[in-house]
Amino acid sequence: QVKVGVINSLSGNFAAFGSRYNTGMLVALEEINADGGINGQKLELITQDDRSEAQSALAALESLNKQDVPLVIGSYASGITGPLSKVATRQKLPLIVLGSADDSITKPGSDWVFRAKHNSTIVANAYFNYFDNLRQKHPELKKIAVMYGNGAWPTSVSEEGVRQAEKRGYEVVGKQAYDQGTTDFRPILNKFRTSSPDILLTSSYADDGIAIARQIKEVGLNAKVVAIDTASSMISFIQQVGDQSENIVSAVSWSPDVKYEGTPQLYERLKAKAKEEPSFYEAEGYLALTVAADALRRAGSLDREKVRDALAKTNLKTPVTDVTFESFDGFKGQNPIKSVIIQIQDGKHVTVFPENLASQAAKLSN
Amino acid sequence: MNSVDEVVLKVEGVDLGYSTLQVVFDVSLEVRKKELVGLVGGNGSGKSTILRAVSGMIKPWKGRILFKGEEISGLEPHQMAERGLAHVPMGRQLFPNLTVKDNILLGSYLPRLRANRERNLEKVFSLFPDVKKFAQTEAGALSGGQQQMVAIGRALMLEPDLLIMDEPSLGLSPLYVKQVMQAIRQVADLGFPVLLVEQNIKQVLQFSDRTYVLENGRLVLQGPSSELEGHPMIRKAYLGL
Amino acid sequence: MQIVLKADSIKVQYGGLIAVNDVSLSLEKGQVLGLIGPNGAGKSTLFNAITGFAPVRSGNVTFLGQDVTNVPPYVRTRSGMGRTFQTERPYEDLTVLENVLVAAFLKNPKRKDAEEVAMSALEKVGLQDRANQLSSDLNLARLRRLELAKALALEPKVLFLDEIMAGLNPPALKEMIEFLRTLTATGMSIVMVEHIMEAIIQLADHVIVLASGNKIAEGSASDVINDERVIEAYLGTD
Amino acid sequence: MFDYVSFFQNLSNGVLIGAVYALIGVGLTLVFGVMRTINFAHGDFVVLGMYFAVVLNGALGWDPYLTLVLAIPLGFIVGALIQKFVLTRVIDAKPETMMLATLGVSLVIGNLLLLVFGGEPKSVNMPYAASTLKLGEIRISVVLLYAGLATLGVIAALYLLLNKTEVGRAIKATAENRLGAELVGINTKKIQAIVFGLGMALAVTAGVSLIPLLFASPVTTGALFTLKAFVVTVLGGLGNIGAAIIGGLLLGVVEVMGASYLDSAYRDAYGLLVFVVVLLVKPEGLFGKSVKRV
Amino acid sequence: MSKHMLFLAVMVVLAALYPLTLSAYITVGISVLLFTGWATSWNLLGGWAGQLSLGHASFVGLGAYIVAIGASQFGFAPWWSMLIAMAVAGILAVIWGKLTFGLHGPYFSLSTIAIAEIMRLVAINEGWLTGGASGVFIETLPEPFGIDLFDKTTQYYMALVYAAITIAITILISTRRFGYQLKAVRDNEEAAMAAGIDPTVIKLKAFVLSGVLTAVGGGIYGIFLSFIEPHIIFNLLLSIQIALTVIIGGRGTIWGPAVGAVLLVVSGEVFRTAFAQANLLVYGVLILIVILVLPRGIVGEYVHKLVRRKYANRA
Ligand SMILES: Nc1ncnc2c1ncn2[C@@H]1O[C@H](COP(=O)(O)OP(=O)(O)OP(=O)(O)O)[C@@H](O)[C@H]1O
Ligand SMILES: Nc1ncnc2c1ncn2[C@@H]1O[C@H](COP(=O)(O)OP(=O)(O)OP(=O)(O)O)[C@@H](O)[C@H]1O
Ligand SMILES: [Mg+2]
Ligand SMILES: [Mg+2]
Repeated sequence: QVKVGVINSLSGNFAAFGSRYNTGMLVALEEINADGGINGQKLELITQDDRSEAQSALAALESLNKQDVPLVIGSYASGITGPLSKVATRQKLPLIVLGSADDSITKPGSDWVFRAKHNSTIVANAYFNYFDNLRQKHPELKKIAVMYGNGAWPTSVSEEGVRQAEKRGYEVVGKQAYDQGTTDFRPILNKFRTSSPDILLTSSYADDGIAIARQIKEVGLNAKVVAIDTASSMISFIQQVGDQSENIVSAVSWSPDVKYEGTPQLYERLKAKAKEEPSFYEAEGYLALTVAADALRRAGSLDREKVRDALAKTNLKTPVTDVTFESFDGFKGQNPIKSVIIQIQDGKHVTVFPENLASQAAKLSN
Repeated sequence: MNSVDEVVLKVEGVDLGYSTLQVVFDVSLEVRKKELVGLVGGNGSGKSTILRAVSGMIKPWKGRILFKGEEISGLEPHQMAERGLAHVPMGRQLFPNLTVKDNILLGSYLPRLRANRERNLEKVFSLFPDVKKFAQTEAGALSGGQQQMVAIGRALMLEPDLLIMDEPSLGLSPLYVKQVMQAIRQVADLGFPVLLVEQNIKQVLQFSDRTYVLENGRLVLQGPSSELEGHPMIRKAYLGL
Repeated sequence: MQIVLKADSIKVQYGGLIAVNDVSLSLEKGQVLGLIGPNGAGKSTLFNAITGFAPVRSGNVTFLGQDVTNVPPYVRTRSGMGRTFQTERPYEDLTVLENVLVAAFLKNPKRKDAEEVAMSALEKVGLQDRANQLSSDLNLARLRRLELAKALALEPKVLFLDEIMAGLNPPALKEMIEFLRTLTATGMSIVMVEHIMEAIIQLADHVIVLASGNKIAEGSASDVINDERVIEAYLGTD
Repeated sequence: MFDYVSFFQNLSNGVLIGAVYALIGVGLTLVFGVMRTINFAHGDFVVLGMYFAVVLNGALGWDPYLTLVLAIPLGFIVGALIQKFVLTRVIDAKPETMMLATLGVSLVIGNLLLLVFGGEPKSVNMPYAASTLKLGEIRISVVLLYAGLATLGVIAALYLLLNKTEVGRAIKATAENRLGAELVGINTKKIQAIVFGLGMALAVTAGVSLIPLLFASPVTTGALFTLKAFVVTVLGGLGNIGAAIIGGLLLGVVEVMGASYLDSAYRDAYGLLVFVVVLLVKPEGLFGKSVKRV
Repeated sequence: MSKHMLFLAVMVVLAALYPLTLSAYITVGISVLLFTGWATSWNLLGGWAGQLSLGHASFVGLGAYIVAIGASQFGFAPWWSMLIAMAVAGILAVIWGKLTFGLHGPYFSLSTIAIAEIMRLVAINEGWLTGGASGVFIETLPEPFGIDLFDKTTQYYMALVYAAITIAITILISTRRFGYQLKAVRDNEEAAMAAGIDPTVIKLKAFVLSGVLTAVGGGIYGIFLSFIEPHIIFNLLLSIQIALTVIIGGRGTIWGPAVGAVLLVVSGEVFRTAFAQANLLVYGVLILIVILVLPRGIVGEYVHKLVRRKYANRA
């Protein structure tokens, strides 16, 4: 059989994400083996926990390297994936990025590191393509305020967002960072309220989003478009925030109603495995392993160099997204994925942009 | 009342020590009602250790300790206090950030003592007028000697069936030493039995009814204090005569 | 005779309480100054003020001709003061020898020399058998002696002793008095606070009596113990 | 021109957030006062309270505030048991040892929650979560107001307990000198269990009161609350119950004002800076005191 | 040469053979050595001088950042950066110590958390200085004598030398005047003053030594990760882990930190592979058990028993 190494955060701070990625990979694994595995050989995962720590991730990589895996998939946080990508490159061991979306992982990138999911530049662009699209019907959308947690991902999305806003002729009326773990956003939101932005773009981790949504309402900030990146894409967000979650948008790499071939079936399988409503995290896990299996099949060998070459030539359609690895804008080994915008409508996530993938029309908050 | 009832404290052949080090060997002693009993001996002979065992801070290795007829080995200090034992330890063990008054009032913490709290407080104040002067001061700010008085006062608040004291005169000025010893005698005369550890053997022999003499963890002499005063060994070894 | 220590009108105040009020003293080389008085009279406080551990409101301390009033305690130690504390302060996690070693290092930076000094200090107080025991395992009387050994190992010019005789039985007391005599014979001066009058009478060249922070009498031991005020405030009548 | 409306808006927010901080801090300060140890698991206790409300709300539809009826006694019992069976073993060791033991408790609680409930943040959806009271142009969060009232109630109750009851006396005595307390008949082990139980009950109360507004994550949220609690209690003076209020309010106002008028990215730093400055000027905290003698 | 030095020499020789025999676990070996070095450095302040710092991740971060920024922005060789890091760490320790040594017990510990948190916020928010939230990559390093510094075996030997130096310094201090001055200040500041010791100066020396040595380990850590991010490195948890390593091993002992590092890192690694999701739970339980059963730490309890036994035999 063929063994693939996985480094994932199953315990520690990022365990919530780790277990979702794991679910997605398990679904992909079953699918791949049902389809005859890798050219007739059964695919197996050697999964190692990194305790949400960089040292442990490196220890895991070392041990996987010694087990002669043809490639490794991992991990979630950029602080962990960054060191992994460096060492993998040195060991000439192909690495498929599992969760990390930070630009720096594939920019400048390396010959051995591949990312099928989005990065912060792509996501920021997705938001602004969406806003531009809305603006065609609602030219009054002009003023934008940006709030973000000071982690790597929210910061880079927001900084790229501000660049895009200026380039595309929006008026940035506020840009405020907060320390991860803050629970009181009223000072920022109150400040924003005085300049009455039309668009509120907040980028946060899952936890903060719940409190932010409640406090937006509480302080009486009436933006017409409210984006709460990532956090609002979770089902639990709708459950916990309730009515105030209505019309909030987020960019994601995948959503259950996005119009790719096989998406509905994938949704069902993910849901069955997760025993709850799946999110894009599960889908990204699925994506990473699917990409790996495709490359292994085409390489026809477990030789790392050959696997690397096969990965570089990937041209794959999946129920999550289309995948090719390209060099552009300083990126390398990056899939120029089309991120989608999902909106909460009537207590459900629906895809509203880009229009060719959308299932519903976008709505304004006010 | 039979004679067994008369015995308040009975220590029967105890061995005591710390971790692996034995310091007291096969000591037996007793204290009866209305008695003031002295326990004397050289530095490090194990006097404090015996008191600690009586009040439950350490457990005997061997032997029994009976308090009012009840076997008490294994009880905690607070259980001993409930049963009517008051211990004035060396080092006083006051509550430094509480006022002197609160320190003394805590002596009548146990429910059965609360009714007489105010009356007992007045008694203590009349015994130690200085303490009254500092009633509202934090105990930690008092001088060493003043603290000693507070500690004795607190113990008296317990209306104890037995009072055990570890060198109560330590650090007291001569005037107070006399006062404290007289007070202890008074307390004993009131019917509170007292087991008193002191360095000042002259004082002990003068004020107490009976005395035990300890040497290197073993009892070497015991008897009525008046008899011991003239004992040649006492005169030589402890009075330096 | 050479005056080693002089204190002029020392005043120490804690909040509203004047613990030491306008007390002066002086001490000659090789002499013993006794400090007595009722509990809370301010003896330890005066002691602390001179050695730098209590804040001085007004007045001056002169030590070996230098004004040390505003000098931190460790500097006073380096210039020749050695003291004990009324409530003993061992370094609990160190052995008895190591406790003394800390002090011995002051004048002897080399471990070997320091160890010799420390050992001889322990011998002087009769703790040599306990050298390798943890100081937290000592009983009170031995801790007292350890305090003294620590002060001796500093090889001080003036030794400040706060009630080191408390809790000693008569033979031990006698020994201690003898020992302090041998120290003064070598030219060391001593300031001692003591409630044990026997010791004061036998040792002190000069006695100062404090009550409520004020100096109420001074003079030779025999003068003082016959002083009316002292008897009333301190000694009591038989 | 100075914007008074937003100033008072921020001030009132700061005060209310401060009350929440005080509520989180008061249990920590109580435990410190008696045990002389910093409880690193305090924030995790707050989170336990949150999960308790989430679970009861999910299973039985109870309003979080109603769950307090069960949460407080339960918290007390669990706290007392932790003291009795775990911490009491190191009570005689150095304070740091006990501190590290509470850290172990914290690791265990956080990871147990993670195993049982998964890592997703949990919250409850209450209709009043985002509702406000309007005073002129100033909006006041209803949930924060509830939490503020809870703080007042809790601190008043604690004050009475500590100063007007025999248990309170016994707690103070145990805090000062355990052997001394034993000698007057106080069962100090029991008192310590009571105090730790109280500390935990207070933490749980804070968690339950906050869940309509915030969220609970198993590992991360606890650490954040613990840190806030540290700052609050040290600002006021460790072991001083009333001062926890002042410490909390001060921290709340400083943070909100700093975030509003300076840079919100440094919000936590303002609180910490004030904390360091207070310590430098008054090493025992604003209201701390200790008698020291040589 | 003392018997501790001899033992250290033997241990270093054995450790030097490790990459040859257990080549699949070099990363774990590096972690053990780095934690040994950090914990031993922490011990100088926390164990010997009794100042329980919960902010030592600041020094790790400082070392790592200076080496990383030096390499990525200015092309400095790591050894020069390391010297700069040592100087900066020393200055930081002096300022930090001057500010906080008036504080005692828990107040000191909490103040170190506060200062470390402030430094974390600065590292995150001052992107011009630190690369901000997204962190810094070390892309290239010089190759002195053809030695590849990115090579894990090379890093292992760097960490070994580092850990050995920290232990050697501790051994030297332990029998000398400075060591006793530290312990005296820890056990009783007033008594120490009465022995002519200026507690502030002694504590400052300990803080500087401890901070500088920790920063050196931080520099190696930076090379080891070759990518550093403020959230990962300026982390309260790392500070706590360093303190925990010492307390588990034995405060104020020579070998305690190393024993603690071996136990915690190796058990962490074993649990990671054996218990998956529950591994941190098991780890927490292990820590609790060790603390409850051996409150002085593993080596601490042993040394304590040894002193007691020696005396019992003589008495
Ligand atoms: N906590 C302890 N741990 C170990 N040994 C101890 C402890 N306390 C006392 N000892 C030892 O027990 C012996 C007896 O001590 P104890 O205090 O009972 O004597 P004592 O008769 O009260 O002496 P003193 O008159 O000096 O107070 C001494 O050798 C002492 O060193
Ligand atoms: N740090 C302090 N804060 C407040 N008051 C103090 C302090 N130190 C001493 N005092 C007060 O100063 C007075 C003098 O105390 P001091 O300790 O000097 O007495 P003393 O003469 O040494 O008595 P003793 O013989 O009992 O030791 C006492 O009333 C005491 O309460
Ligand atoms: Mg004794
Ligand atoms: Mg005194």
